[in-house]
Amino acid sequence: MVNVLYFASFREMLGKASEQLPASHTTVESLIAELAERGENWKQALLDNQNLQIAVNHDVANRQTEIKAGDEVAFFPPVTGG
Amino acid sequence: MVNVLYFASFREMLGKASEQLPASHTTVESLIAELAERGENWKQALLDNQNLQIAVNHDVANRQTEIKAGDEVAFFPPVTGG
Amino acid sequence: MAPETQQSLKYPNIRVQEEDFDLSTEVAKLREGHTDVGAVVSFVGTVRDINEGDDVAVLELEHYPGMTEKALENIRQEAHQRWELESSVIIHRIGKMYPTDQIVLVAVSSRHRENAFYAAHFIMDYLKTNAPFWKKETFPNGEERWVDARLSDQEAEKRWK
Amino acid sequence: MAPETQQSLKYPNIRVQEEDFDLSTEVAKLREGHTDVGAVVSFVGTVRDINEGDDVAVLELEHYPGMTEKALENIRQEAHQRWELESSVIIHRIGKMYPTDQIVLVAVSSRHRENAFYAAHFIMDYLKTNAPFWKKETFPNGEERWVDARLSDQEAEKRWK
Repeated sequence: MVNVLYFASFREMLGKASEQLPASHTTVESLIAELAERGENWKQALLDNQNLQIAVNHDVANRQTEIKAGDEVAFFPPVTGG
Repeated sequence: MVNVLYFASFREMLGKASEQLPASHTTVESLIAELAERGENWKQALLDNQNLQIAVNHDVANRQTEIKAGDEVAFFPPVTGG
Repeated sequence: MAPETQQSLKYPNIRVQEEDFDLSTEVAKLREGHTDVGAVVSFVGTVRDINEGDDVAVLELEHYPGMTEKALENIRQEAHQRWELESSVIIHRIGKMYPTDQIVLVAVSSRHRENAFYAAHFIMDYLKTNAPFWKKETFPNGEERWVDARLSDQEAEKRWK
Repeated sequence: MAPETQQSLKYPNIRVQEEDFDLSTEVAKLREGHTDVGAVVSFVGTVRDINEGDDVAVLELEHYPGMTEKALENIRQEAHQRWELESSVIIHRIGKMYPTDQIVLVAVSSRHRENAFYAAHFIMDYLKTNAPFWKKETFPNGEERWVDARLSDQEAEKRWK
């Protein structure tokens, strides 16, 4: 399984903070492709979003980053702390 | 009269912190010329010292700065606060 | 062991907490055991009562536990590699805050002031674009708005490349 | 009215004093009445236990009363002209100090961090070369030495021209 997290406006827009998904994807890109099929809000937030931020196992990642079973993948908007 | 002040290493080298002198000099330069005649330590500290710092009435000044009766003239080494 | 305790053992110079902090206390801790320090630069970020022209009543800070601490520690280590520093600390608050409240502290000690100024500025610029925190503003009428990332923050970070 | 009282009325954001100061207290005062502040940068200069390779036991600060306050206020005003700032304060101690003691505080508040960082750094660089303070070190064997001005401080000031 892969643990998928959504933060801030993504959490609100997608209606969930986290979920467990089967580890059937080799890259972040393929995970996004599957999630985008859930509906317009998913497509907008993840697939069409030029500002999408991605982390894999707490490190900054991108669409090409590989993922495997046990990984934690997080999707979020640009950060605004400090 | 002109009030003349000496600070830090100058005060120690010249043996005084301040003195009142007749206002008989038109510029800092002429005041220094007179003081330098007092002896080698005065000459070294004021006349031959490329790093001499001068203030007239609490403002940074130089050898060409004009002075008049009632002015306060200060001589000191480069500052080292902070 | 509670997760927050594990994090604080792993990253003793990083704290992510709901509680407020006291500047003097933190700077004193930072300097403890560093007698050769000549300069301490601290930055405190505070909640402004106006943002983008609108009155702000409440600011809520969300973060990504685990990644936050790791990201902040990476930023801190990078600063220590770039400048000769004695010690540094980063404290970032989460949860609800109100105008004039303290949000973040970055404090750096070094022998000479230039390193401390640059390092503290660098850490703040990097934190702004690389640490997973998100701000949500609530206005006096109850409306909520996620704060947009600033282009100027991205520009500020690029300066250090 | 005592001279020091006159000076503090004339320059309320400048303090030259023997007493130590508390960073949190001073930053709180600095921020009082400025609710639009987002950033506070503070610099604390401290007595190092080693200077130029020698152990220092005591540091004594002498200054030029009257000119000091005027010079510091000029530096502060210059910073306010160069950057958009909310408020600023400069506190410089005089008299005898010991390793790890606080010597000087420069604190600046502004809406955005960049202005606060630059202004605090500028004030310190200018103070180092333009405010009439002199340091005398006493070593553990009782020997005394006036601290030499640093060429690096003159270079640091030139950066801002």
